[in-house]
Amino acid sequence: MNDPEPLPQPTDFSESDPPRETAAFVVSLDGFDGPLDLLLNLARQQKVDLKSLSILRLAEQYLDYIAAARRLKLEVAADYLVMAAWLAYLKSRLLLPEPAAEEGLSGEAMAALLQLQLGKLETMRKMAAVLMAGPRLGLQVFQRGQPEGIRVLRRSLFECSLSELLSAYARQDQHRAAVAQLRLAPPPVFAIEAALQRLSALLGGMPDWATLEAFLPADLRTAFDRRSALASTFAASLELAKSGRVALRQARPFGPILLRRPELP
Amino acid sequence: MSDGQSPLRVLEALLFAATEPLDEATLARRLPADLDVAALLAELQAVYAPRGVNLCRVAGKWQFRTAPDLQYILEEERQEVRRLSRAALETLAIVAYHQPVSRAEIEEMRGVGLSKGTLDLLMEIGWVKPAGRRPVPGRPIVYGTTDGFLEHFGLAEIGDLPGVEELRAAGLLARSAPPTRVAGGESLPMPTAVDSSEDA
Amino acid sequence: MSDGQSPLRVLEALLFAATEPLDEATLARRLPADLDVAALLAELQAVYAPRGVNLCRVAGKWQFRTAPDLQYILEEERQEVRRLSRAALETLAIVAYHQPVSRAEIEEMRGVGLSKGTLDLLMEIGWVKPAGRRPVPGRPIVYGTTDGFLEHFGLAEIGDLPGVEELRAAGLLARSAPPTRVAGGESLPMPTAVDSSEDA
Repeated sequence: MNDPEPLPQPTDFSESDPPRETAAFVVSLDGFDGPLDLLLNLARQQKVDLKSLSILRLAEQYLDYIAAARRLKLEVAADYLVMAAWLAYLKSRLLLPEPAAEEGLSGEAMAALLQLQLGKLETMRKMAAVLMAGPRLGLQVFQRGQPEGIRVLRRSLFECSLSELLSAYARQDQHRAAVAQLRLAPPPVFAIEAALQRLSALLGGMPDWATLEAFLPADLRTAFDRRSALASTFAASLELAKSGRVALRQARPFGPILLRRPELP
Repeated sequence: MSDGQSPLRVLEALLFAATEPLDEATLARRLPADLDVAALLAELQAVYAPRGVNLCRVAGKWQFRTAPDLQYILEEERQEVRRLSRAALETLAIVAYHQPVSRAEIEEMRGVGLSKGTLDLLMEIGWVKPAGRRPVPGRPIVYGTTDGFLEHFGLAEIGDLPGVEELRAAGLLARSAPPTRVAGGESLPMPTAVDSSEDA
Repeated sequence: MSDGQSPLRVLEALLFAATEPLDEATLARRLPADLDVAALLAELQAVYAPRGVNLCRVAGKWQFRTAPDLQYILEEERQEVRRLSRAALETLAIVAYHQPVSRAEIEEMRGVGLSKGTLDLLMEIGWVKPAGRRPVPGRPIVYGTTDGFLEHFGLAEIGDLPGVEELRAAGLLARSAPPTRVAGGESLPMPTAVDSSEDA
């Protein structure tokens, strides 16, 4: 692949027929990509290598061609006319003896410039053809039709610094402090301690069996308050029974719970 | 295999370039008529058997495939750095400072319910682990930090975490905050609903 | 090649499975650190050289491709390509061989104006890209070829363009001398009008 290949043989790139002999032909500029393209086509008619091309003859051919086109009242684009003027000047420089004290390029140098320009263009045309004819992917060579590809497994890596952790702790700690200050109101339940106190105080004046309900506070507004007071008073009665300060009685399951002062021995 | 157009070379190229598995009839059409395609395929299969790419018969058709033992080569792990949500960060901090700590205690301290994913994520990352049960009614699971946690945060032991007093000195804790103990002391109202925005 | 996880097998599998050419750094990352990937690739290339599938270096990367001499077999795989106009072909060749090259330089070389669509088309195909600006008055954009160009034409690097050394030796790749054309009419006339038939 790295060996320089020999340059390919010149290929005919023109998509339209090149102009035939200068005498009788249909003059058309439609098929040419500009004046250099026309010059290259004319040069090919000399059937010599571009290096041994007669630039003087090429210039004459071009001028004849443009003259023929104008005789036929064909529209000749400005580019072609500019090139014609330049070639007419080149022709005069090539034919007339060079002035002694010369400024700018000599006729020979101008001819060489044109020759190089034509050579470059022709080379690029050859190389385009070589490239397009070479082993191209998807045309002459193929990559794998069903590549499996690489599967990407994404994995999360959590990043967290110590200072972030500490700030988080501080943040929730402050939140907690704020919450603690807001929640100073006592819970709305009837505490067992309160029930114990109330029950102990009332038992003294209860010589006979009385229902548990009778010991509940009078100011219970909601059903929740009532249930809470009932539960706490019941728990308190058990606590007092354990220490022998109250007697409990229930005749049947779910029946009313009765309590009184224990009988003294 | 040395002659330029050997049928094995042709088979190789055809199977390589094909965009789908090829059956023997299709392959035979591209080869000189008198060849035993099945035998050639068996030969090619043998040639590739020890290699990184194998010739496989799938559903009656033929296809090159990466050798099964090299499948791992075709997997690329890509790590994505992610940040913890605020809920996860605070939960982690509470576990670190108050371990062993139960879910209910974390919720109590944060004043908001903990979505299921938060503790799971911290355990999946490997920073938090269950650390037994508390011997109280309900026997709740308590959580603590892992060795991975210590490694990640560059701590020799959990006692190396800056103390509450140091945090306060650093201005991280509000001075007005009363020192609260988790298990005992005054208890805060328990959260009820799980905040759905808490997802880690 | 008989041991299970030989690096050649791994390289083979990676390159077979890849959807695009892989560079040596990517391959090295998947192999044990102490291996000479370049040497292994050369070895693998030699192993595959006589086969129907070859290991090729394209755009500085590596890819398995079918052997060029088997193209006639693979005609059915051929992808339809759009035909490029002569203007587009010449422009592509000029960009490839003379890069970085400005639009004006392309026009000068072809002796005709370039329609807007031509460079756009080459960029759309993915073969040509802008490659900075030339530090001269007007700071014209210059163009060069892409890795996609190298991959499509099977070139390891731009220096592998056919005939590039000979053309350089023949002076056919030298940029024309900076415009001294101010003085007289000696230098070649520059194209002025855009040929409207140029549309690719």
